[in-house]
Amino acid sequence: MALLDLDPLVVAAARKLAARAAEPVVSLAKAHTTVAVERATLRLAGITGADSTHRAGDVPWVNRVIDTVREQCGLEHGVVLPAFHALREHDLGSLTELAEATAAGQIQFKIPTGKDLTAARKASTSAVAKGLKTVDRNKTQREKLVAKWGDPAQRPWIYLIVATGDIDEDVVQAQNAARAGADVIAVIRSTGQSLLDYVPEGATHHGFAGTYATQENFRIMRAALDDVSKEVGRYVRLTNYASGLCMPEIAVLAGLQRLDMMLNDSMYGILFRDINPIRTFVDQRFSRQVHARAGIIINTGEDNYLTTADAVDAAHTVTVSQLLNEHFAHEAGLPDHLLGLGHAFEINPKVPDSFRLELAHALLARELFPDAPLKWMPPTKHMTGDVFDGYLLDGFFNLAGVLTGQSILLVGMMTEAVVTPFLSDRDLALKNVRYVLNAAGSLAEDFRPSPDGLIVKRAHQVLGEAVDLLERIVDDGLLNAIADGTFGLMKRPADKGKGADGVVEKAPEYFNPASEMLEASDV
Amino acid sequence: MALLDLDPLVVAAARKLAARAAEPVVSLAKAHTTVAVERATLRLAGITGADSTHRAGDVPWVNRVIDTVREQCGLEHGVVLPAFHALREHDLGSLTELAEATAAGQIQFKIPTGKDLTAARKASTSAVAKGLKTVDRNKTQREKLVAKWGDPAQRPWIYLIVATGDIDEDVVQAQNAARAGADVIAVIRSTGQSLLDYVPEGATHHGFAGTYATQENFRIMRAALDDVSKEVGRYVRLTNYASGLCMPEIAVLAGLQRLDMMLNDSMYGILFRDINPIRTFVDQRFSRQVHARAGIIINTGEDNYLTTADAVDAAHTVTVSQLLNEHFAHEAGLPDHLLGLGHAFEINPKVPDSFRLELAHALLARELFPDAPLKWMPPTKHMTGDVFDGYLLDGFFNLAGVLTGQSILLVGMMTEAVVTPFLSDRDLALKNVRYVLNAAGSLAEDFRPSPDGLIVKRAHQVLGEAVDLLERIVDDGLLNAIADGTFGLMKRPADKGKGADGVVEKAPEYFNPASEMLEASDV
Amino acid sequence: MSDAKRYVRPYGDTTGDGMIQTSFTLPIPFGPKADGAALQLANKMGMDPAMVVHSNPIGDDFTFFVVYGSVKHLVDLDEVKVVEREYPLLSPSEVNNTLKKVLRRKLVVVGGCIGTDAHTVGIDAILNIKGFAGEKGLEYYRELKVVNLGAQVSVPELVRSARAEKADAVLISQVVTQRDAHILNTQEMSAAFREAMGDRRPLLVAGGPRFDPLMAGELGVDRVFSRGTTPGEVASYLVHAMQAKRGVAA
Amino acid sequence: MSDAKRYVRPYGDTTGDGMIQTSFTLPIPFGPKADGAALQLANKMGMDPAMVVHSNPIGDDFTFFVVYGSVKHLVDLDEVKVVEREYPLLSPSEVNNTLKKVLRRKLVVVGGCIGTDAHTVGIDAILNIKGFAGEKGLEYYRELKVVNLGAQVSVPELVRSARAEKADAVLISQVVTQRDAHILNTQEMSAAFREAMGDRRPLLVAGGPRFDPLMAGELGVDRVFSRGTTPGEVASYLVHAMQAKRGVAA
Ligand code: B12
Ligand code: B12
Ligand SMILES: Cc1ncc(COP(=O)(O)O)c(C=O)c1O
Ligand SMILES: Cc1ncc(COP(=O)(O)O)c(C=O)c1O
Repeated sequence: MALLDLDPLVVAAARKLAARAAEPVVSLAKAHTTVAVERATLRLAGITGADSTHRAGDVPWVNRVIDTVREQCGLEHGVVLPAFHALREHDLGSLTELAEATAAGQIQFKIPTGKDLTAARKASTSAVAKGLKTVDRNKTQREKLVAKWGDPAQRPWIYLIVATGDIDEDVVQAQNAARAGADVIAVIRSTGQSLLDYVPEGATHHGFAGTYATQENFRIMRAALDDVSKEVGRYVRLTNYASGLCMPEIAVLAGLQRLDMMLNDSMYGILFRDINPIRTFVDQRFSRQVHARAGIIINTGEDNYLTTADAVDAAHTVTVSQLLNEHFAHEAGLPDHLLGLGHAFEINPKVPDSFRLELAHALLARELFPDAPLKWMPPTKHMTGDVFDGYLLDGFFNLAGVLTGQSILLVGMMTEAVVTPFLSDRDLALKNVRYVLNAAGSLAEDFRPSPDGLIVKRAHQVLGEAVDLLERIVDDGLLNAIADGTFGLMKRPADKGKGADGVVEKAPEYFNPASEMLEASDV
Repeated sequence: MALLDLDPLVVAAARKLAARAAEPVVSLAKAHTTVAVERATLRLAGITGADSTHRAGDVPWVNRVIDTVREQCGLEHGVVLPAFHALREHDLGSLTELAEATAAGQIQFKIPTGKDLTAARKASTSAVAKGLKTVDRNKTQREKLVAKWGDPAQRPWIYLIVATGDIDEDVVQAQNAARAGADVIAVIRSTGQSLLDYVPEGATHHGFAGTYATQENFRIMRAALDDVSKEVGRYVRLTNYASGLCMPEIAVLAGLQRLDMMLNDSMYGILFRDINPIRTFVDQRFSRQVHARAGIIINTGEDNYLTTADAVDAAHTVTVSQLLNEHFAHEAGLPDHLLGLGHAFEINPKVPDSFRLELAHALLARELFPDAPLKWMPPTKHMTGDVFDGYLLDGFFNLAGVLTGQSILLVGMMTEAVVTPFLSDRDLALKNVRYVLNAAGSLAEDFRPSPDGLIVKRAHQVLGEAVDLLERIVDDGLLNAIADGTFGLMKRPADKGKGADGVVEKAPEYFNPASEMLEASDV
Repeated sequence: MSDAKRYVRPYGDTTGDGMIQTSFTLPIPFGPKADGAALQLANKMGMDPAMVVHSNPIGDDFTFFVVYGSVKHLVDLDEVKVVEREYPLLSPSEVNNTLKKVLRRKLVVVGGCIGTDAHTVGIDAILNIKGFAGEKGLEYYRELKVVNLGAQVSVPELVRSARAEKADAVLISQVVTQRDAHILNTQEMSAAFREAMGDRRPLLVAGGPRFDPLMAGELGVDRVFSRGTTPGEVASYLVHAMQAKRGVAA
Repeated sequence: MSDAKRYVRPYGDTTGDGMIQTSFTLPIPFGPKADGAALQLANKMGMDPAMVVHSNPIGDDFTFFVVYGSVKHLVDLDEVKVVEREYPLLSPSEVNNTLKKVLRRKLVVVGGCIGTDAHTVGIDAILNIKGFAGEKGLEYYRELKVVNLGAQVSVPELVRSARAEKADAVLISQVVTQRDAHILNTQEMSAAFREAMGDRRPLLVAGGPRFDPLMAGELGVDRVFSRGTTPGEVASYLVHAMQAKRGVAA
């Protein structure tokens, strides 16, 4: 039941504007590849492992190959043609052997032609298809396990973060959290990782304020959650981060290890990690195609805007970004039920009527995206070291979540302003959620914003401001809007930012079997 | 705006039943006096001080006089006739001198007759009138100060407890609480006091879990609150307890020292202090007449039932008791705007929909007593040593208060299950209240219980059960109902309990100028 | 258990990190100096490093603090003192049967809240049929005679009743603890029984949420029960204690 | 101040009661033994008496506790160490005028979040015009040239920029503290400047919510600012430090 009485024409207009604003960026994304997209493709084709003899520490084999290919014959044709050609030419058993030979300086990459080209296309296509089959199998396996163990009994799903930096401690905390009621576990990444232009290898134990996202860590945690899912009798989902310079690769690893949700935003890397805008848009498109194939729910990052901008002043930028994220996601093949669009409870609690304003914003998102599994983020910016105050604020956040029908509730921690969560913080936070869901879970039945009241007016106002802003973005171009600090007050020019040198314009003969198969699977 | 759609005929029927149930008890109350009523009368007539030479510690002079009068000529005629006769006979300057002479064994009391009777009547009437004039002056003074400093800016009024046991520490805490936002300060009494058959004297420093209610402590605290009222620019009200064996006397002291609210319940002493029912009903009637005269808001004690009985099972007993308290109060001359009828947030938080059930109960009270300044009591029974949990529960209590338009909010403390409140507990509790009032104070606008929903159904059910119970009480008699454990599961037979020997049937010639003047001032 | 498990430290998010939270008020005005004072206190408590993560004034003269940090202390599990239940938990019928055998009459229990304490819910939970946590109270036991004196029972009254009823066991409850009321009242009670009856005094049992079971000696009673006690535990203890008194093997 | 005020204790509801609250988790299973362990820890922290007022299991291997009690420690106010502001708070125009007189050129400030830290809100609050708590940031000061390098600046990059800009002062921010990242990064930074420039290094200022201002020495920087810092405080400090460097009396 719609409570806000939004005008369907205005809503449709907003969607159309978002599509128009996104269009030029989609074209750009289609016209380019990146080192990360190519690495992701080779990972799908089966490359694994790292060069542990390198003096800079473990360098993944895939990076050695891509870097050498790029040096020797460029990436505008894609990596698979030179790579699979070399494989056949040198009669090597696997891409990993190829990488070893590459590191030993034994390989000279080149773009094959004629029959060689046909052979390389075929070999690479069948290798990538194998990778995608694993992704498909994992999707089916997830569906089976959900059927067997069941989904959470309630909405919102309860989403909890672990962040010890050590995968083994993470496992302890994640399993305990699941036992205590968590439906989704997110393993936060080490602070530095998003700017690494490679994915670390193996089980790791020394992250800072988070644990490295590695294929092995993914495997360990998914296995641990399978164990505990069986125990608690519901399928506990696993989340990680496909953001940063390795977005496409991590998306692939998530598909290979049956992760269930991934943080994946079309602009987060640009705004909050100062990653080059073109790089980000190219990477996000590929990564979303992979997520679509894997049946992975993406979580977008609009909550972040409200940590740098004011949550009341910038409320409409959240709406605009949600509409953009929705469009980019649809374009990449993600259906509504995989769109965990983000928003957050970040209004300064000292603002009069702050709770009602939160309800207005949350309800607007709910009614704009009725079929999306919205992800509702807790207060962070206005949390202080007063952990009692914080515990209360989190309770009201939980209440806003149930009153406005949010889908995924990221559980707030009373120590938000202090430390990454203690074991006990998580336990207390879950008690908080349980109380609110049990005591007031169905209060929405009695929540009827008065038709001319503050909540309805505010929601209409925010939607109106969002439409205005979208019009301006259509006029100026999205890249310029980003350069001007429209989102989160961060100014990010299109030609600046990290990882720009990893962007490559595709040649007409560019070939990437992964892209082809993924575009084909889009609806 | 009525949200529950209560049937006015049912409500009227409930009130009529309550009046019928109360009737026999009112007759009993009119037919008796008690040692406490007589002491209260002498206090109004001006007696003060204590016999500090007595071996059992300070014994108030008024107790010495009453006890001796009772011994020598009984109390069925009231104390003033023998007392004022003796005063004139011995040519003493004041009642206090009379008391000294009594203690020294120099007085032989008797009931005067003829001219002596007339003289004693006259002298006592004028002495009591003087006392009542002080009470009246305090009422006027309160009105003046409220006009000058103002009432709280918001509803509900914020009501805070101090309970150090030491009046000097209480002052520190009360003033700080007022600065932090308290509108009403209640000084909790020492555990033992309600069973003392005298009122202690002077400033006290050694209460257990509360501070003795004494005239001097009242004066000290009211003066301290006047100071801080001026500072904060609003009149901060003072509350104490007129319950226990000295209910009428403490009511008088409250009137003499300009207290603003008093805990005063028609049955609390019976149920929770095992005080004799007749004693209590006589004492409460007189004390309420005094409160009415003094313009003091009474606070009834229905919250207590829910600490011994279950808050869901016994919800209707709260309603019944409120209706009885209302009737007894009206009968004693208290208008609706002085009826702080009590109720509480005491449902086990583990009960499904507990918060919505609380809303149902709170709204029922609100709509049954639209003009009464309802007093909304926080969770206590289900508070545990988990202070974080408790802080959250208190937040939801505050929210229920604003959603249902409660008038006086007794602020819950996170340490409820641990200690009497720390200074910091009160400060944190006020932060909690401020957040809820500021952030969600006007959310009631959006709270519209669904017409066939849980809340409306539950409220109707409780009212129905209350009417049924009242019918049974009318049939069996209120005293029998109390004896059977109807309220708070406490069984209290009419002929048992403490203080029974202090009840005296009035002689036809009984004379009490206070009662006469107070009855006259009733409307 | 391995040696490693003999010593433990508080756990924040990593084994051995020692992390704890604490909050308190100091009677000094808000400001950097106050934060420094809070840090000093935290250090004295063994927190190092300690972070004052929040402070706010309470009026002009007080400051409230929240401090997080790592305590250096080790908990030595071998040194932990607890009152272990030294008797088996019996079902009501086992209690009844054993008492019948040992005593051949009903065991008389007198109970109440002493001093000015009027919190009867706890002792009622133990004594009344209704019971606690799904277990029936002592009144339900056929072989127990329960006399519940209720609230605010004075010590002389209690001794008198215990005598009159020929009580085998006296159970008292204390909930109010401000200014150590619970301790003083209980000591007064046990002293009165010692004085009045010497060695022939009944079994004395004290209960209440803030008692430490280790305090029995100090309080002069035979056994102390704390928060969360169930009637079954108390009944089983009574059986055990009666057997011990009579020298019957358990 | 009287002598009585030299020593203070925590205040619950009575002067001198010493009451504090604490909560923590121990890696041991829930039960009476765990409560005893919590009590032992509280005692080691100086709480006596201590009450375990709440405990609950977290999974099979951990127990969470809330403990209240009285700590015996005294806080000695004379021994409290704080970094007192050793300079006057200046208005923006005072800052500008003084700098103009002392330097005859703009003072160059280079700032950023170093290491992998990307929390720019804090340093932006100090540097950007928008400012903090109603005060404008350093960019607003006419006589300051501010170069804000943003987030995740590596130490070599920072040193390079400081050199290129001829920075008088380098301001770095550290918000992430897990595994002491803030301390290690800041020490790495100050060491790099020492190595690269020796005594001619710019003024080094570190800021972030979990720094203790007493740590400047340990960190190898000239000044440390913590939570709640305002731009005016930083500007005033810079003036003071430049004057001190040039030997000008304040
Ligand atoms: C209910 C209640 C009341 C009711 C009591 C009704 C009644 N007939 O009992 C009413 C409303 C009347 C009341 C009044 C007061 N109360 Co009161 N009350 C509470 C409350 C909310 C719950 C206590 C309770 O019933 N717990 C449930 C029972 C089942 O638990 P329990 O008592 O711990 O009992 C268990 C065990 O301890 C054990 N046990 C207990 N006794 C015994 C005895 C034996 C022999 C054995 C074997 C076991 C045993 O077994 C029980 C079952 O497991 C607490 C706060 C809280 N949430 O704890 C405050 C609390 C106990 N009250 C308190 C106070 C101060 C008062 C007053 C003094 C306030 C005042 N000045 O007016 C008054 C006066 C009471 C008096 N003279 O004693 C304080 C005590 C502070 C302190 N630590 O000193 C508390 C903690 C609230 C607070 N933070 O201020 N109160
Ligand atoms: C906003 C925020 C973010 C934003 C940052 C946006 C941005 N561009 O800055 C986003 C969403 C991107 C983010 C991301 C992360 N965050 Co963050 N974040 C916060 C949050 C909510 C608020 C911080 C803030 O802005 N405070 C407001 C400013 C004004 O205060 P301040 O920084 O203290 O600054 C003041 C003073 O300290 C001082 N000051 C600060 N710096 C300097 C420098 C100088 C020279 C001077 C003089 C003064 C000074 O002056 C300022 C004004 O008074 C805190 C939680 C909280 N409530 O504190 C978590 C928090 C800081 N984040 C945390 C973490 C772990 C992360 C992540 C690493 C999580 C992850 N693994 O993904 C990521 C990655 C970030 C990274 N690589 O560093 C942790 C750090 C834990 C710890 N103690 O180690 C916190 C505490 C949350 C938590 N409990 O887990 N975060
Ligand atoms: C969309 C998105 N990606 C990633 C992150 C995490 O940051 P990092 O890229 O540093 O791992 C966040 C932050 O919460 C986010 O919202
Ligand atoms: C109506 C009423 N009177 C008095 C009291 C206080 O108890 P006591 O009579 O022990 O002071 C209460 C308890 O809160 C109460 O509700």
